[in-house]
Amino acid sequence: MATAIPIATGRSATGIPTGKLALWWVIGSEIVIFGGLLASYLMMRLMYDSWSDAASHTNTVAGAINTFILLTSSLFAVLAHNAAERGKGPLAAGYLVLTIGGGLSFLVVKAIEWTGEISHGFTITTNTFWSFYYTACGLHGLHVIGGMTCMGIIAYDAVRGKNLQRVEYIGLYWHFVDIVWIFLFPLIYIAK
Amino acid sequence: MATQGHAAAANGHDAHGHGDHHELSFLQKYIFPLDHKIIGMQYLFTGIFMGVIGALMSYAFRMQMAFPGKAVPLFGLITPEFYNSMVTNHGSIMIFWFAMPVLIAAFGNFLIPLMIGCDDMVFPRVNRLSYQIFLLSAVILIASMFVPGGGFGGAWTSYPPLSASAVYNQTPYGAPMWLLAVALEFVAFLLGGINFITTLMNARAPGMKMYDIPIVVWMIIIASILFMASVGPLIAGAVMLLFDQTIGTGFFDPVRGGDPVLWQHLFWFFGHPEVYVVLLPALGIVAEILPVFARKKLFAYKTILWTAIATGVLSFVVWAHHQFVAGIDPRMANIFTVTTLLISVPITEMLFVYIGTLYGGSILLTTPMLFAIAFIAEFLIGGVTGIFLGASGSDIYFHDTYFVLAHFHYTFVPIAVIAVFAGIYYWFPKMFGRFMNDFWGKVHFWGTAIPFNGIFLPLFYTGAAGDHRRSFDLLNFPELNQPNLIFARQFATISLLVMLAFQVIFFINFFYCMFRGRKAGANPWNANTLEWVAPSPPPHGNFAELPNCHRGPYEYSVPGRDSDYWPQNEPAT
Amino acid sequence: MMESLIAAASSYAGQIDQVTHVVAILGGFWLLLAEAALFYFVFRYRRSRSPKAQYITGETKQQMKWIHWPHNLVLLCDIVILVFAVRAWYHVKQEMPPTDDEVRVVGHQWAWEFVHSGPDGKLGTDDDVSVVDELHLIVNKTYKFKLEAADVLHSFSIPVFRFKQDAVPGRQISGWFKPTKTGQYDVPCSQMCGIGHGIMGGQVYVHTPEEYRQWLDSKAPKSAALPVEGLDRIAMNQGGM
Amino acid sequence: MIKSAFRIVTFTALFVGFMPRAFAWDNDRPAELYKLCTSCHGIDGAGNQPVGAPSIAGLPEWYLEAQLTKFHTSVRGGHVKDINGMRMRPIGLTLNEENRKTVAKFVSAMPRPSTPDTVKGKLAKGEGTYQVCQACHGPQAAGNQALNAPPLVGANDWYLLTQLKNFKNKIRGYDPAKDPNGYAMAGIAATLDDDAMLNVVSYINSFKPEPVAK
Repeated sequence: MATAIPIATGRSATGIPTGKLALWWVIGSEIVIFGGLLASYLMMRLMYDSWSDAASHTNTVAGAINTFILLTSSLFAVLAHNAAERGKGPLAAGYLVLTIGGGLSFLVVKAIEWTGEISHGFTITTNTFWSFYYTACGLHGLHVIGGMTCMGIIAYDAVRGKNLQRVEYIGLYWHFVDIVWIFLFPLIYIAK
Repeated sequence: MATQGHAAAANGHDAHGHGDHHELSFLQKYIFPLDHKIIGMQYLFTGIFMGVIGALMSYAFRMQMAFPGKAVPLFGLITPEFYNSMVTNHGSIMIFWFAMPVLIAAFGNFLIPLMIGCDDMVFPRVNRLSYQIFLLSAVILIASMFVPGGGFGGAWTSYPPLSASAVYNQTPYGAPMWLLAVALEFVAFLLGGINFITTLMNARAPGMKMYDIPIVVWMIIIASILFMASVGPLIAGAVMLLFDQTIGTGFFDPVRGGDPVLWQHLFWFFGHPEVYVVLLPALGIVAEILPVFARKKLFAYKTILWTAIATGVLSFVVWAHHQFVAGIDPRMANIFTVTTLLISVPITEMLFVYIGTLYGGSILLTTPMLFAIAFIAEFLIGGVTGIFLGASGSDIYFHDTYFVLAHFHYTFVPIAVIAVFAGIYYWFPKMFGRFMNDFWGKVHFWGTAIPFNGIFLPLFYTGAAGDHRRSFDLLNFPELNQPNLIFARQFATISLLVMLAFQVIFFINFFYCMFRGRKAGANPWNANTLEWVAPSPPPHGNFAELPNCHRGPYEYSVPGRDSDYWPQNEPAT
Repeated sequence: MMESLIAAASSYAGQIDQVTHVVAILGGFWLLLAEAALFYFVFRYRRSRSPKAQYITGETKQQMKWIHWPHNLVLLCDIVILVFAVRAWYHVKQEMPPTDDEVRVVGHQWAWEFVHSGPDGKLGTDDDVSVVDELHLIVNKTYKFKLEAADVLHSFSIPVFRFKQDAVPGRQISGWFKPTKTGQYDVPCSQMCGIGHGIMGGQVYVHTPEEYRQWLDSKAPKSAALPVEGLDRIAMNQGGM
Repeated sequence: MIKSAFRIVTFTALFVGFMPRAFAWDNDRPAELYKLCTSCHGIDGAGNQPVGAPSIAGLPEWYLEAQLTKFHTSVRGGHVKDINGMRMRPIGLTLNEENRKTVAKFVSAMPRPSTPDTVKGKLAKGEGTYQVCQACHGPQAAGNQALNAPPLVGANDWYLLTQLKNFKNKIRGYDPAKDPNGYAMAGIAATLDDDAMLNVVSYINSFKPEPVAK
């Protein structure tokens, strides 16, 4: 492919780097997607009291562990950003790998949790609460997987000291994924 | 296009690190392009192709309405499910695969970098990806009409439970494919929209301030933001509905604790801003054309901009006027009547401003100008008839009649057809370096504008007399089989045939002039905005030297100057 | 204006038509004014007559008053429309006047089921008369309807009554109407409900009380006797049950 | 070159996209009319149980026409409990007499599809019960036009069961004036209880459809 990089990419009329600006808009559009899903969930939750019975079967401990894991991994993302700011690519990559490890453990805990629930007969078609549970957590899980994939690519670059600014962007995205979970956890696990 | 300009582009760009320009292969240049103009063209041609399909569908079901039960040439006998699937897909195609790609993606891609004076989008590869996802969605949609059971037939709003279960809609494959196509299309436009917004925010030419940005760019950006802010809930809803259809969840199934009205809220929370998503770029195109051919500064630039933003914000709080009689709490209807009538205020103001622009001008009625004026004239009718539906009291009667249909076609046809034609005739010299034939353009104009009224004025009449929408045959309703109503339906259909026939002239004109038309210079209309600084057609990299911006885009007939225009890039002397 | 297109046969049809007329007059006035201004400007300031354009920015107060004043008047018209619209809406959808009788309406794919309360005037009793696609009413009596849907969304619409309400599965929606003219009118379904949507539609028969009585008598439960009583025993014997 | 390639691609796509429809226009009217039925009864006329559409292909022409006429006049599908009938009725309403004849002829010429067994009853008892049916429907359930009795062999068993119940519950054939044949059948069905219906339908299932000479 043509390798010429358009001048447009280098311009910054707002003073914010283009990549970061775009990332904020991505996060903005993601917020409305999750917002729509959670608003629907809340609306129906308030309509039907019976959902609290279904919700009492969720595994709060697993949820709490996952919250802790995600928060820790966010901390590593911050450390990675810090390292990248100082130009230490390999260190940043190391922290990113730790963050990916956090995401991975999150998914493992999630998998164990879901296995337990499915073996107890709570599948996505059981009732609307469980449909929301699997849809919302599944959508969030996809974002975790997507974030981890991007992070892997960025860590690969960062070891070679390339595109270090991206470490900050993926960190932002990871915080967003984290915050979505912070909303999901009380709404789905704690509210009984 | 754009082969001869390469050398110049390469020269101009060397200084900026564009060293290794080389000839691109056909595949690189036209199939997997990174150039915003080619991607814009891809959107334009795909959109027009889909538009033709949508128009042929309208031919099928209008023939059925006018001559029920007769075999329709090219289509055969129209069965009810075929009729429903035509109606559904006509609506979806015209809005999601014709109006949006052409108005936002095609004009946005082509115009934004040129008008803000830079060489490309900030994310060329995201741009290409967005088109490819869009193309995939279009392919899925077309394929959905040829699967067993046929295309989805539950209306473009796809209200569950009808859309949620094949037992009700009898399209086990068509419905999920339709939904998947719509969801993919949304993703494509989210990617495109992010690219547009970031490009405008960061890549403007030096010196271009907020009020120096051409209105059409503003409008496309506001539309992109509106789209981005409104589509999220519907994407979530689409996932939920897709699960309902395919794996048997019950989000919208009342038997299993779901709520069908929830979908309506999710849909219309997106659906109403969507109207403004396509309306604003069309208004922007008209705002570019009026000053050029009236040789006059746009009346109250800031008012237009701020009314557009106000309309956009208000459009988020009016959605339930689509649901007055849908089983929502009747008290809610009062609130939404207020907001709906309120939204007429900024739109009225904007249209008054457009009319005001013509005052004291020196108007040359070229083809694009005719289309632009027709846009205002027709859109006014669409706007005023909307009040019948926004006022809750009369909506009880008019809801879901042909009156609604005629109303929104009086808004969407000016938007997606008349304004698009205006834009194509106006920017054609920039796109292909040649003029379109003005005489045949005018023939096409009259052949579009007059039959258009011939189609939808009778439908206002039948709608007010009680014709309800999406019926494939009215034989069960004696009240609706009076001779005057039948005549009105036939009149509308024949007008449609005339209008479709005149579009052939456009296509011949378009493709002939693409290769054989009269050559146009860089600035054939003597316009101010930056895209006319670049050569026609602009080469890869657009400008020989990237322009700086010195003034607003509409400085026409400034007193004390010899020429009646003052390009944005010309330094003040 | 509306009545020349379609008969008005309910107590509130006139009020809804009134809203339509108010919108038509006010909206029509502004539409004509705007179109007239548009075409006058196009004609008056054509290139051949006005070769040199004026330079008007439209940013001064003096110039903007030409926009602001019409636009304030439009706002005023909006308020007038709002008052009429909300009054009609409130009367039709939010009020529930004392009613004389009840009907239950169930939307099926693709037919209306109308459950009349029968001679006793109460729903849910044995003498309910339930028919497909025929709604029988007595003129000048106020009816409360209970609207349901059996499968998908439907919309219970009686154009001559200027009345419409969607039927939502899982809900029962109540409302009222009062027919004021005898005759036979269409009851289409006006919400997409599947393949047969276009043909789904019943008739409402607005009767005088005498006619209604006749109809009700004709619907009196038929004798339960079946034509071939004897076969019962044969089957029992041969089937060995 | 590129431009003409572009043009060729566009027009080919347009042409190919609409070719199937364009050819369908030249088809004969019966096949066109049958498209009306396909969304529920299927392209092969084998029916679709979830939407309540029975197998119709290969039924005798007279029977199909009679039933279409009943749907057209709301004799069938005019009862509030007849959910599937209410779905068929609007389709019947759209067909005038000529179209009913045409489509009935077309459907009767289609090969009779095999139907899966979905109900399970006691064959021996069913055989006993079938003696009542035999008089009209024939020993092999092949039907008898003279007595207005349709063939039952090869019909969907779930459909037979539903119809028996409909007859018994006065949902079908309840009006002696409009539907005398149905009324006669209703009298028979009224004598059967749920078990007997199950048994007799299973028994009818056991018949082998005779290879019909066409």
